[in-house]
Order: sequence, then structure tokens, then C-alpha cells
Amino acid sequence: MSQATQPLDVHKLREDFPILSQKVHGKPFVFLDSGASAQKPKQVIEAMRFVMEAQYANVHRGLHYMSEKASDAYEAVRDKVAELINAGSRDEIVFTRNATESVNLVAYTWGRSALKPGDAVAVSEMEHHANLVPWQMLRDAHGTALRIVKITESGELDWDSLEEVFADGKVKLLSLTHMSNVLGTYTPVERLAKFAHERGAKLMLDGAQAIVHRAVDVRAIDADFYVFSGHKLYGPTGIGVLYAKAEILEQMPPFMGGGDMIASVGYQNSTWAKPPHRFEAGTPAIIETIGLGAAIDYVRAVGFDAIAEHERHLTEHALGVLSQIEGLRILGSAQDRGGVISFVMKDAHAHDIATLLDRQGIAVRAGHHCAEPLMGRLGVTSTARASFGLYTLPEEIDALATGLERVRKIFA
Amino acid sequence: MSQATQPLDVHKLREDFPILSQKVHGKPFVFLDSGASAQKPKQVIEAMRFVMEAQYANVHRGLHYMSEKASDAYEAVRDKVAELINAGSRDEIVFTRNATESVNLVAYTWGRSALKPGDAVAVSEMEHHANLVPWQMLRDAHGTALRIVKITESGELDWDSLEEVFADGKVKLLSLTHMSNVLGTYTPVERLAKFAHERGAKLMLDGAQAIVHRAVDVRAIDADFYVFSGHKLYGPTGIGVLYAKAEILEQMPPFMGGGDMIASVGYQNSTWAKPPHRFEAGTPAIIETIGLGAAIDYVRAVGFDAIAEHERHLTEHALGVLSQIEGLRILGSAQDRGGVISFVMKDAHAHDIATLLDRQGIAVRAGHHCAEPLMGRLGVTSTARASFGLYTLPEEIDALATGLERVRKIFA
Amino acid sequence: MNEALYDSIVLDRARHPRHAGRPAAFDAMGAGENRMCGDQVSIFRVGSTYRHEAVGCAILAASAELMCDAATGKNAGEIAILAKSFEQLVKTGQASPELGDLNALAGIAQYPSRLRCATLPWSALKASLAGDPGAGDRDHD
Amino acid sequence: MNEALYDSIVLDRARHPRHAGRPAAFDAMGAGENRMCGDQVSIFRVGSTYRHEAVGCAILAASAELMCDAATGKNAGEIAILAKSFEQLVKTGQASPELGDLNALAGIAQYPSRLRCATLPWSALKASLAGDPGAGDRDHD
Ligand SMILES: Cc1ncc(COP(=O)(O)O)c(C=O)c1O
Ligand SMILES: Cc1ncc(COP(=O)(O)O)c(C=O)c1O
Repeated sequence: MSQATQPLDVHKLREDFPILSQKVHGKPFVFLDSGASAQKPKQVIEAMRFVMEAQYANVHRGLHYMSEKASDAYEAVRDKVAELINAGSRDEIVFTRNATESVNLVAYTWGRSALKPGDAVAVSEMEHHANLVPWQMLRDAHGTALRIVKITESGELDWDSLEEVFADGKVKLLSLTHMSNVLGTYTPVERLAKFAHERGAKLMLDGAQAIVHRAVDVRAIDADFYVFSGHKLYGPTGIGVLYAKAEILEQMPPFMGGGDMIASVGYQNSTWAKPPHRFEAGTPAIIETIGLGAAIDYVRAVGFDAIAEHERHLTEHALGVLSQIEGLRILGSAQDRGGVISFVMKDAHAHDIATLLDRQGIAVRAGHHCAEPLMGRLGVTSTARASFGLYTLPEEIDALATGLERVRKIFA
Repeated sequence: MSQATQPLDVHKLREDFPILSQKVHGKPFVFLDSGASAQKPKQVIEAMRFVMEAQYANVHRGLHYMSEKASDAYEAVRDKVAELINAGSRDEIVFTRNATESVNLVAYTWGRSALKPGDAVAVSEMEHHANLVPWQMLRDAHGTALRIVKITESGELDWDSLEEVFADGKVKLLSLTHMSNVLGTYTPVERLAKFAHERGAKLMLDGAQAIVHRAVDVRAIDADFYVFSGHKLYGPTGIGVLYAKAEILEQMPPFMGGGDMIASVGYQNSTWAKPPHRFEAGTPAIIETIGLGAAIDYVRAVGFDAIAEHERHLTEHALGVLSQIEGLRILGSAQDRGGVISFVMKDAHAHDIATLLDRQGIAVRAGHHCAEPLMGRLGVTSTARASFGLYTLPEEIDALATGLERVRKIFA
Repeated sequence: MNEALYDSIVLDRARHPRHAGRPAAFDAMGAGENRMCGDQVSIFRVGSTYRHEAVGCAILAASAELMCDAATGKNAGEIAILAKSFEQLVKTGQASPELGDLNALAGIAQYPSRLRCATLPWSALKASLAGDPGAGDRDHD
Repeated sequence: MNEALYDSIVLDRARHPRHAGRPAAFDAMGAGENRMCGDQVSIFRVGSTYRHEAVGCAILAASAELMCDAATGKNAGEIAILAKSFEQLVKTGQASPELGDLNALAGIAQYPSRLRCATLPWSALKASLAGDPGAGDRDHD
């Protein structure tokens, strides 16, 4: 265990999250569902309030004070995002609604222009629907193939399968999760980028989970596309990010048409603005983007090294205590894993687990986690999942274990 | 002037909008840019704060308390929107980012499935880019035609041109603004619906402006599609609405793929959820939707009759005082018009007008207002535009007039 | 801890079902599926008795069990009335005497997101009565 | 009211231009356009003098005028240095002696959204020097 970084003062950080002091069913609220969406610190809530109370107007086209203030605040977040992921330029950052829209944007625009019918897109067995369904839709509309890279029993990418999928040279895009929202697995992204690039394919990473837990450097990875959502990163809903390398973005046709994405419009023809504006049609999520900026400031002030270290401790602790529970099985055992743990219990269905834990104030998620095919691969219909945030306490994991013991007794 | 409705107590309402008491360049802030985006009442700011501080989690798939609370609050807004526009069912309400996305959604899904190459879409000369560019993109991708219905000198729809555009029976969609964001013109939507339906075409209305100023009844209009944005209706950014008749929505293929829009997902194939969820992929704009709900509650409590009456007075007053200013020309003189007034001034460019007014604390918009082709039609490159909200005072219009007199003297 | 929903009847019937398993021969069947969580249930009519095959949570299994109990010997009209009362029960949490053991599921009213677990067997039962095996509830939400 | 940007030089030159109008013959030209607001400007070099055709606001017109004044008689290297100083001026609002009358545009620094109005003629001038008439600034933002 590295001692290089100062451990988080989690109790102090928790004061920033008003919701965590709520009671649920009369019990202290134990929120273990950050993987679905994280809670918001006061700093984010305050930033959104501030813009609405003091600096609000529509952006970009306004020549008056409020519009300039709002535009500046909005565009400043592009710089913050670029810094967060170490993009080469702010113009490589496109604002979307969420990770899902980011993937769809790439599928609709790059997919339908850079890919030809017969080209293949490869994803893995452990993708979120957001990184599977858009490629099925592209396949059906555009004639590209869709290939599935297998995972091993431990829940890691199967490199033999990867080789196989790439064997005939048809794969032009490898689109993978950076961290599985079910198994917690981190994928070896630098190696994957090299692998894909050597074979003439681009690499897209679904960073919806990964962005939250560790520092991400898209240039060090050499990712061609990287997507994530603001709401999992302690920011508001309604705002997501697409990163793509400048030379790729420049070649991409627009996704949606409307205001702000054009260079000029005539009744018959229009020309497109340069990236990133080309991909941001209509009034953007101004307030939410500014909220995301505050979230980025927040996590960077806390520090990704400390967050990663904290979550590593939590995950180790959780794996330890959960493995003590009779009849409980943890899914996935990847070497490199983040703070997301899925499990099933003998005789107790995941939904019953979630409902019974809820009565104890403990929030976990139960279901297929938008990864239905992975459920089939794992031989289950659903799992219960506990996922951690920077505000999660080891005691909360102990409460989960106690709660699960009760569940076990009820169903024993 | 009807006396049926109680006049608004505007001074009292203004207390709900914290931003209006800001000073700008040391002057009282006169915000005449509500047509671009409206300011937010405390009630909306508070609703968003509340959800983030007390009831936040991801929606739909959660079996725990916070998720149920958030899901209930989110879905309740669908009912509020359905009531607001008198939709036949809550399932006819799709949440999007903004009006722009709503139009694009229809163009991508209904446009590419219900329209065949050779079919035509008709729009008017006074459309916002949001209701023009998506149809150009559809034309280029799908082979549909795009036709332009002319407007008259007064800035109203030219019915002869409309007849002409429909003459060969190829038009399958008439997509029109319900209220022009440049000229203020209201279009006669009931009559247009009848016209289109008699000729076998659907009617789509861009209600981005109209929804703010008067009560809208999509069933009385018999509109097939209706779109608007939350941020112009005193709600947050990042949330918009698409209404479509149930039987149309049911036939529409999905737009984006991902979580929440599926019935089942396999590695190879997926099936779609019923509307409206089919069109809402990924984590929705939960906080913003709840904010929109608060905005709807707010405007309905104020009352659309009173709002319409107030804005009619303001518009009359503004047309009166502005027409006194030497060298100022108001664009458009429609019989039925709302609280948006565009003008140009002899010798003073719209940008110079906006900058000089801003120095006096007065915010107006200047430019092409995302209606570049209309600028050409009107023979100008840009206009200055004052637009009103429920919080606008007649005195603010007088301040505008005084400011414009100064501008005139500077350029005289 | 308020675990009333998982009272002894519910747990007992979930773990020790009396009507589970596909009969060798049957007069009618109906199925229901909740694709969001993978719950599946089939209902089989054999004369005026019912059996089920339920794959899912305890609430689904117990609901299927207690429904088979209650439906036995009833005709379609009587079952329709029972189904209505049951729907009231799970929505309001108000027990009502004619529901007998089914009242054990009243607690579901506190868990709106679990409602479908309790009502899915009833959709499948209706489908079996309608003679349309596929007419069960297949929505995602 | 702080209307310093619209001081007498700026207004005077916008309304009474000395270098406006396309010359019958010229040695080089360059154009710039701001599509967001419709501003357009062309710059023509005739020997070592400059003329412009500016369609847009007063800031654009005045900037084109004062630039033509300042560029007259200068070579490409000198103009490049001047352009740099001008850029500093409009970004920082700090007047600097070598800019002479151009300092009248210092006030633009308070209006970031109007910056392009002042710099567009300079982009067009650079394009004319580069010998690429279309290389002017055509961005939308
Ligand atoms: C008439 C009209 N249509 C469409 C839009 C686009 O709205 P949004 O930018 O919120 O998508 C606007 C607003 O600018 C508008 O005024
Ligand atoms: C791995 C992964 N990818 C994509 C998504 C989709 O994110 P969103 O719903 O914010 O678009 C999620 C979140 O649910 C996720 O966990």
C-alpha cells in the first residue's frame, strides 16, 4: 500500500454531500449505488444555483453582459474537461447529454462516414448497453458487422478471442469499456490502443465508470474516442462528454442540425461550424455544463491519487467481508479492478436482496445493470451490486455485510 | 382589452427571479432577451437544489428509496407536461435536451422510416435553423425534398405559396414555427393542421417560442408533433420535449441506443421498449426534468391567460414607443403576434446597438437569431431584438426606448 | 426493521411451493415476462386447478403460489373479480377479507418498483384465460 | 455611460471613411467574413497603400479604416509586428504609443464578443499579404 498520498478525510468530505445525512426508513442512509449515479457536493449545487441567480443568459450569440458571463463560464468548462483527461486541445471536447449520446454520436457520424459496409466494429462481452446497442443499430442501418470479444472466467478480456476477432483485418473500431460497471474490471487500455492501432483500427473507450475512480490521460492511452457522463463524476445529469482526436472530429459530419452548429445557412444549403461546435446543436446544457465544471474542480481538489487509493482500500475491504458471507458469490475476479462489486446469493434473488437492504437504509442496485448479455454470459439473470464513491466509508461496507447476513437468515 | 383575467402583479413576480435585482455595469438590469432563454424563478432553482440535496439517485432501475423518489419525481413531470399541452396521454411525451434535439429525433426516426425518397417536407421562410437544417440533412441522407413556403411582406404565411408547395401531393410533412423568434408572428395552427391533414400530410409545430406566451392545446390544434425547450419556459437548460401522437410514436424506430430504451438486449439483437422510453436512451436529465416540472407549476400558477394578456400589453406598448424613434424600423407586422420585436436602425448596426444598450444595463440580442435565411428574405444581415417575459415591466421598454434614442444620437 | 413484506407466508411459499412445475398435460397456459429484471412466469390450467413455473424473486414465486391457491375452482368471471381486488391490494396496501392469504402481499404497496413482481403471475393467468399464450405482460417497465 | 469604445475617432472614421471602396486595379487582396453576424471585409493593396470594403458594424468599419492608415507604406514584416501589437491592444486594453490612432479601439477589450469585429480586417490584410485571397478568417465564432 502506497503511502505517497495523504489519505482522504472522508468524514470531512461527507459534509460536502448534504444528502448523505438524510435518514432512509429511519436508518442512516448508506448509499452504495454511486456506480449508477453519484451524489452531488454542495460545490456543484452552489455553482448551478449561482449561474441561475446571478449570471444566466443564453450563450454564444449574446452581446450583452449576462450572455458573455454565461458563455465564458460555459466555455471555461471545455478547458477543465480537456485538462481533466489531458486532451491535446479544448476543441477535442464535445458536450453531449451523457455517455450514451456520446457513443451514439460517434456511431451516427463517424460510423456512417468512416466505416464502409462490411467493416466491423468489435465490442466485448462485458459492455453496457450504451456500447452495444448503437453498434447493432449501425449494423442494421449501414451494413457494418458487429463482433464480440470474449471475456475470461475472471472477467477480463480474452486476448485469444481479441486476436481472432481481428484476424481477417475487417475490424476498424474496437469499442470497449474502460471499467466494467458489473465486474469492476479495468481493461488494459494502453495495450489495447497499441493492439488496435497496429491493426489499423481506432479505439473508443467507454469511460463512464473509469473516469470517476482514477486519473485518465487520453493521450497517454492514445485513445481515439473517450466518452463519459457528468452525473457519475459528482456532477449534474444532462451533461456528458465526447473526446475525439482533432483530426477525427474534423472529418466527422454533424449529428444534429440547428443553431450553433452551422457556419452559414441558406434555404437550400448549409455549411458546418468547426468542431466542437459542429456537434453541439441548439441551446446547450449551460447550467449543467457549469455544474460539471464545479464537479471537476471538486474531484481534482480532492485528488485522483487519494480517491483511487481510498477506493482501493474500500474494494479490498469489501471483497474481504463479503467473501465471509455464506452462500454469497462475487462475480468477476479481475486483477485490476475498481470499486464496483456484483454478487448473487444462494436462494435470495437480487431484487429481494435490494428491497431488504433498502429497509435497512442501504441502497444497492439489483438487476442486469444494462448489461443483459453479460448476465447471460455469467449464467445469472441479475445481480446485486454495491458501488463506491469518494464519500464511502468502510463502516458502510460493514453495514452492508450485516444487512446481507440478515437477508441470508431470512432466506435460510 | 379583455378584463376577464386579473392583471399580473409583475413587481411581486419579479421577487421570484433573483437575477433581476442584479446590477449590470452599475445600472439596473433590464433583461429583454427572454426569447433566447428565460430567467429562472426561485421555485425552479429550489426544486433542483432539493432533488440534489434530498432525493437524488439514478431513476427507473433502482429498487431503493432514493431511486424510487427520484423516479417518481421524474415521471411525474411527464404528467405535468402532458397536462400543460393537453396531450392525450403521458406516453406521448418524450424528454429530449432541447427543441433542436426534438426536431432532429423526428427527422432521424420518423423521417427515415415514414418518408420515402421523393416525398417532401415543407417549412417556411421564417424558420429557426432548428427547423430547417435537420430537414436539409434528411434530404441529403435520405433523398426527401425540402420545400420552402413563402411569407408575406407583413411576415405572415403566404397561403398561395402554401397551396403551391402542396400542389403535386408530395408534401408529407409540414413543419412550421408556431411563433417566429424574429418577427413575433403566430401561425394559424388549427387551420394549418386542417390544411395539411386534408392533403395527407402531418403537421409538426416548433413551439419553442409559442409555449412560453400562451396556453397550447395540441389536441385542439390537432398537431401531430409539437416540440419545445424547457429553458425558454423559465426552466433549466438540458431538457426539452417532443410531443407526438401515440400512433405515430409507436411506429417510430428508436433514435439512440443504450440503457432504458430497450425491452431486451442480446449480443446480436435487441428489441425496443414502448414509447416514450424507446426514445430516451441512457441516464436522462433527471435534475433538469424535475426543474422543468417546477417551471410548469410556476407558469400555470401565474396563469397563461394573465401571461398572454400581460405580454399583449407589453407588445402594444413597445410597438408604440419604438415606432416613435427616428430611423428605427420594426420588422414584421403580423396581425397575431407575440412578445418578440426585431428592429434595425438607420446608420447603426445591430451589434453596435446591442453593445451600447448593454452599457446601459439593457440586454437585447443582435444577429441573425439562428434564422439566417429569413435575414436574407428581409434584406438585412442582422437585427436587434427585444423579447419579453412574464417579469418584463413597461418601464423596461421605456428604458429601451431611451437607450435607443442615445444610440441614435451617437450615430446621428 | 420493517420486513413485513417478507413475512412467513411469503417466504414459506416461495421456498416450499405447492403448485410449482409444468404439468405433463394442461388445458391452457399463459406466460408473462419482465424483461427489465429477467422475471418469467408461466401459468398452466389443468381442469380447474393451476400450476406455475416462476423464475425470479421471492415475491414473484409467492404471488404465483398464492394465486394458484386462490384461483383453484373459480371460473373466469370470479377470477377477474379476484384479480381486481388483488390489484387494489398491492396498490393501496389495504387488506380485504375475500383475498385470504393473498393479503400477505399487501406490503408490496410500499415498494412501487416491486409491484410488477406481484402482478406478473396475474397477467399470465389472464393470458391463459384469454387463450392467448403470448398475451402476458412483456413490457419493460 | 461608458461609451468610450464609440469615441469620436471610431465614429468619425466609421461614418466618414477615407479608404473605403474597391479600387479599379490592385496588386493583392484578402477577405474575411464572420458568418455568425454577417460581417464581411475585403482588403486591397495598391502599391503600398490599402483600401477596404467593409460591410458590418461601426467597429469593423473603423478598424478597417485605421488599419489602412497604419499599414500604408509599411512592408510585410512591419505589418506583422503592428498586427501583433494590435492584437495585444484589443485583448488587454493597454494602449501603446506605436499604435497611434489604433489605440482608439482599446475599449474593445471590455467586449470580448466584439473582438472579432476589430480583428477581422487584420485577418483579411494578412490574407492579402499571404497572396491567398480566401485565407481570411471565416470561422463562425
Ligand atoms: C422558434 C425557435 N425554434 C427553435 C429554437 C431552438 O431551441 P433550442 O436552442 O432550445 O433547441 C428556438 C430558440 O432559439 C426558437 O426560437
Ligand atoms: C460502463 C457504462 N457505460 C455507459 C453508461 C451509460 O451512462 P449514461 O446512462 O450516463 O449515458 C454507464 C452507466 O450506466 C456505464 O456504467
